[in-house]
Amino acid sequence: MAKMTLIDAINMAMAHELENDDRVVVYGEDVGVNGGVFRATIGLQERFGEERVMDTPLAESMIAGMGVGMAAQGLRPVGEIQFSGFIYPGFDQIISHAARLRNRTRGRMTCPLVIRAPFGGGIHAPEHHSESTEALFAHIPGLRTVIPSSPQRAYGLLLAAIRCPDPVIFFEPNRLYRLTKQEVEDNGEALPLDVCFVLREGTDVTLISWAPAMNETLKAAAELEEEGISCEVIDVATIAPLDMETILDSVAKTGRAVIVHEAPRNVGVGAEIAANLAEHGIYDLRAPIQRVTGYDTVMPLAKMEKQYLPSTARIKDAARRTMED
Amino acid sequence: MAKMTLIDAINMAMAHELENDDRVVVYGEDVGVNGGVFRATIGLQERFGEERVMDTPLAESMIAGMGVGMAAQGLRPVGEIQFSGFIYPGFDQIISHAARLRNRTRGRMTCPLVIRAPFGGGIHAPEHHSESTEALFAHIPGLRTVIPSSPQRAYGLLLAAIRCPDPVIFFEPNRLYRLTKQEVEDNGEALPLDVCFVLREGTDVTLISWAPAMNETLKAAAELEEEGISCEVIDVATIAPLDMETILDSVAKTGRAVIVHEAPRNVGVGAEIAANLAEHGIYDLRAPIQRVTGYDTVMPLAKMEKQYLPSTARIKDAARRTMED
Amino acid sequence: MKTVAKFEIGFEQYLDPEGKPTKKLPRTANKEELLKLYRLMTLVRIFDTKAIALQRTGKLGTYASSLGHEAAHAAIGVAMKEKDCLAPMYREYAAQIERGVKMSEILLYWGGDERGSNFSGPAHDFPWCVPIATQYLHAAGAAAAFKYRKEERVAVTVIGDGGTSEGDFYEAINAAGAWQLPFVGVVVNNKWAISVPLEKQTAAETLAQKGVAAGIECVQVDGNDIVAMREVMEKALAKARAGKGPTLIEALTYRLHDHTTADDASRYRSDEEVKAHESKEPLIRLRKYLMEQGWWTEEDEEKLIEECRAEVDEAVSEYQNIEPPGVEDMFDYHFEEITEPLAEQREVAIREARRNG
Amino acid sequence: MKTVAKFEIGFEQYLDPEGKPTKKLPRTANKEELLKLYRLMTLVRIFDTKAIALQRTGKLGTYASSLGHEAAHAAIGVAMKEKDCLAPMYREYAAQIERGVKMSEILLYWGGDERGSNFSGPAHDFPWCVPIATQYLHAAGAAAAFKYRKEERVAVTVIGDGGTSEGDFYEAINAAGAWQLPFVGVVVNNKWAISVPLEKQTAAETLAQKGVAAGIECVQVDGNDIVAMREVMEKALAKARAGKGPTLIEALTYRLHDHTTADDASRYRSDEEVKAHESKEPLIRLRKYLMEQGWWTEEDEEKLIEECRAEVDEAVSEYQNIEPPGVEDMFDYHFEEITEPLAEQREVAIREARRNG
Ligand SMILES: Cc1ncc(C[n+]2csc(CCOP(=O)(O)OP(=O)(O)O)c2C)c(N)n1
Ligand SMILES: Cc1ncc(C[n+]2csc(CCOP(=O)(O)OP(=O)(O)O)c2C)c(N)n1
Ligand SMILES: [Mg+2]
Ligand SMILES: [Mg+2]
Repeated sequence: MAKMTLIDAINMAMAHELENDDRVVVYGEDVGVNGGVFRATIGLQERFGEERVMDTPLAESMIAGMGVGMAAQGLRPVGEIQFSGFIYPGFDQIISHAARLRNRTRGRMTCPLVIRAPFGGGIHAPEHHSESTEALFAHIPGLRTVIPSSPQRAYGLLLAAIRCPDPVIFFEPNRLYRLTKQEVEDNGEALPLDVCFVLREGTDVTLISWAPAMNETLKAAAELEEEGISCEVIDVATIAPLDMETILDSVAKTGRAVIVHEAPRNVGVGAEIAANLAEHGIYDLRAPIQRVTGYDTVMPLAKMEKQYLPSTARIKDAARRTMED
Repeated sequence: MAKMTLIDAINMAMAHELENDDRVVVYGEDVGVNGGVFRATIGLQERFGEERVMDTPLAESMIAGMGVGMAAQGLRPVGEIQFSGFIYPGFDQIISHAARLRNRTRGRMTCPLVIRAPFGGGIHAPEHHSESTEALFAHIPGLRTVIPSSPQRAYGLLLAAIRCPDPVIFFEPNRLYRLTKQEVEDNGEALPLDVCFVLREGTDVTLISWAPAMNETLKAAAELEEEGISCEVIDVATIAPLDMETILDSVAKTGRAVIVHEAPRNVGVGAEIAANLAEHGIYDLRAPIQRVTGYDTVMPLAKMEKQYLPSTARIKDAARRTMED
Repeated sequence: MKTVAKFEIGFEQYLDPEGKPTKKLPRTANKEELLKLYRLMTLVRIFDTKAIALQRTGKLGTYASSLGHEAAHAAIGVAMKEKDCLAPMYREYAAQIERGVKMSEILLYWGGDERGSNFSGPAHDFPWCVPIATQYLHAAGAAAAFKYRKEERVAVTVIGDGGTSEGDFYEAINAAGAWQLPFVGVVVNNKWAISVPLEKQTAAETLAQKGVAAGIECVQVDGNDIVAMREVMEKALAKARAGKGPTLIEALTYRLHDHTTADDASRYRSDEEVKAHESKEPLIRLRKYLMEQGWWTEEDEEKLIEECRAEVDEAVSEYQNIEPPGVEDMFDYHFEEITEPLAEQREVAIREARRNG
Repeated sequence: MKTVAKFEIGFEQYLDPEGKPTKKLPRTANKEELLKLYRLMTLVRIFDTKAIALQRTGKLGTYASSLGHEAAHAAIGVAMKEKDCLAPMYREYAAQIERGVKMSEILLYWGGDERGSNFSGPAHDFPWCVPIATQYLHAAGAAAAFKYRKEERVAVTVIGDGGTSEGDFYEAINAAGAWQLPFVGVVVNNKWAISVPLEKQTAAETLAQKGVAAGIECVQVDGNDIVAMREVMEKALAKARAGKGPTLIEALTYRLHDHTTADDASRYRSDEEVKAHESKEPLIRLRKYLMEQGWWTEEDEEKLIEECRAEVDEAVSEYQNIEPPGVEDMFDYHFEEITEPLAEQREVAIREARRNG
């Protein structure tokens, strides 16, 4: 078993599917010779040819819309949007078609399309390169939204996304692309697309997070442990459909919940989780729910991004607040 | 004072601003001679000329993007998207530019743009003509989202939106366009853009709603009264920024909350309200919060839309459930 | 200044509005084929009248008429092979009927029932597409799939004059050109986009020339002349099938009815304008030609109309007798397997439906 | 087939790569103007080198070089009037500097500080625009505002070869045509969109011809020939200012550097290709011409380089001495008046910032 980074695992998952399923094609801006601006697709064109790993013209609505067309005609297209902040021109095709084709035709046509995009902040990139947009997709009926935060989960979830008979928005936290290495076996084993991951067991408070913020959340849990606060940590990962059962079970045990995400707070996915806890777990809650999120501001340029992102300190504060009540 | 419908009030507000502010222009698909497909702009081109009330080519990104350009250069453009389900191609311009221009230039440039669109279900329209999309906009920093649900509020809020120095998404519940009449004075008085409206006072449970669902919500309140359940009814109307104070005050009084909206539940605006109640009002809550919403399905075609939309019966059930605990 | 590129837009016509040949007709314009087309066009026209009547009497939702467009649509239908793929907009009934879609299914769709899009036409044909211009990208994607699998299949798509202002239209033809896809894009220029006339839509003299932007072949055709329309379609399809690249076809026609039954065109265009176009509509000219050839008589006409009426009536009663869908239909087609949260909501909706009887 | 429309794309050039006139130069190509342009182009090139060095040493974020594009950009800057409006993409520094944007502000922006976009250029100029092609619609909107107010002002916008594949580009030129707006769209064709070469971007032989789709005037120009580039810009601006409609200009040039400092072009294009273009770059040819005329010497060159270096160094130290923004800056420019929820978050952020020192 090889130790590898999250981006290596992404690459390995695509290679695995290209190898084993003729219907799989990888396409997008600069995914060919260049291997993508982050090198997620590196070596794939060389190995599988230009017909299966295709550079496209610069047009995101085209990437999404042609993806719908290819998927409806039996391919398993894996499209790349260069950064999640450039997915918006493709929004209409995703919401009006990818997410609806099966329902619209009562199952006659389907749309097994994956759209991958690097996601989130923290890499000092230029404007529009650091967006956290999961809430916009989680609200759309008919769509799955997935964000892995470790090499193993990246591999297993991407396999699952490509094999999924329905459309999947697959965001990759670019801040974690090369942060750590983990052993990942190229065994072709997919992970389920609708179950959260309990990364750490604990008894006092449940920390619920996903995407790059998992990094700070896990750090906070480790540091809080030293203070005597025992944290259960959940990586939501499969943002939609949302596995509330795992979250409710955990909060039933701990009685406290801190939700952490990078996206703006207002009408974020954190709100949905908090709402569910309030609806179904209210009698378990021993303290008000805490949300530690990005501010309701535009993602700032590099100089200020550290101040925007939920820090380990803010997460720890929130956890401590739940212990006060 | 004249009694008029909601759509008449919309028309009157635009006429008032066209009359009093040279910078105001109205533009969109079919807004000229045809007066818009619902007739919201009827008579405006005749009265103010083709230069101020302009038919555009069929392109929503263009409507949004040129709106940004016009607004940045000192106009007060009021663009119409023919139905809210066709706003998605303009999404990138709205999120990446309209909402960001002021922040991006640190106040050097601004974007006093209004985008109006008929909104919501219940009129047996064709596919894509009945969407409730407020959550997608409420999540965007730098944007205001407003949905009136009475002729008076339509007039006052649209005046405010047009005069607002920042971009406003203004959704008009087409099911209410001609449902009832109300006295509306053409007095040029705008309503505030960040305060909810308490439409009915009560003591047992707070019903929180907006947009066309206000209709069923008010009906439910009246019928529950007869059962001896006293409802306070809030029309959120200014969806973003959200006036939680009014809502929290009400729930502090009643101890119970039912949130009603037509949009899909998952990561809807109802989630944000519920999350806030759980965070800041948890010790006031005497029963779990209830959400009565559209299902997490694609808005169905006409034959099934009645079964999709939150009914008075479902709202009453939810209110009764809060009384059981 | 040196000239570095030159373009010409050709215009194709075989039958003038009087049904007189303007040049020698092509092989496909034989008796059998023309009669088949005439029957199809007549059927669709009678269907159209009936659908409007159903809407007026509350038995159908908003309906988009195809009155005046029959030749353009019929030619698309007959020129395509079953294995080709159609990505329509919303009013190309003649093309769809020719490809096997039932009239009752068309009514079902406009009656507000998704089951209409689970139609009897080729399973690989796309459903009606309301978000203007998006279907062009689906066709480009389909064409890419055919090319990838080395199948001799062509993706055909249709858009209106108004639709050519949308970004998706251009992105699709540009991609079709860049990848030399087996793609045929038809622009049905009926002069109006609801109330917006062509002059307000673009400064381009022709819509065919929009293909120049994509570097693809483009041609304008008299879309009311079924002979020309079919010929141009056949050529474009043959070219695409042979791997020689995409074509953009502008078909000139006129929308004789309101935009949809929710529209009232008298608000924005003159009776005279409509009248002037009535004489150029496609059925008249084909009938004149057929009669001139001695291939068609008044009796044939009457008989055909009766047959078509009967066929349409049958479709209507089929439509009206279809059992209404169950509320679970709203949930069951979002994912191959229903998700947990959706399954819970499905239960609620079923309970609700029972309560309301 | 009858021909119903014809188009020709012209190509403009005055100075060949050797700096030899290919025809009589226009009036604007006088000594004073050409020296001004040469200075501007030299300044920008030295700035560019410095910016890349700053990035390499961690003193600047990702930076998009303008190496090789100087003539196209400079011509845009000098041809425009102050009252005209520029909607740039992200690398047209020469145009912006000519319009008053400070080099320190350019560095501020790429250094990750929004205050760079609150620049000293005309307050009505748009900021840098990262979402490809969107700026074309802003320019069309600006032009509509000018036309509406009957001002003699022109909106100018710039896009790359890759950008011409985006829907917004077409929607903008189509609207500019339909409304005959005072709009000049420049396509700076530098042959590459990051790693995607022009041939993969489109089948169109020229990018100028994309204007045919919009029914607007379009022309191709040698974008490394400052004389031609300026002349074509001046003509388009004069036409637009006179209310005679928009123009699309394709400027042929070449991206000599990596796409940005985050890119490594050696991964996808050959040294030979780059070399072949180095000899055609814009400064060499203008310098040759100026020297040929006796308007420029080696000493002038050395002196200019020194002056420019000093100016750039000053800009760099200005950039490095700007106080970092306060965290409240993140909140204070979203609305004219901060909203209640945002004001609360602002307090949290300020507390956080204090805690972290
Ligand atoms: C993206 C989008 N915007 C707006 C509409 C509303 N709409 C429906 S049809 C139509 C006009 C279409 O005109 P054209 O493309 O010429 O086709 P025609 O109906 O004339 O055949 C409009 C604006 C829509 N369906 N989709
Ligand atoms: C909508 C959008 N998609 C993708 C990107 C990422 N991106 C930045 S520059 C670029 C290539 C642009 O090429 P071109 O238009 O030729 O301009 P050039 O950089 O060569 O001057 C891409 C794909 C973006 N900024 N915006
Ligand atoms: Mg039309
Ligand atoms: Mg380029």
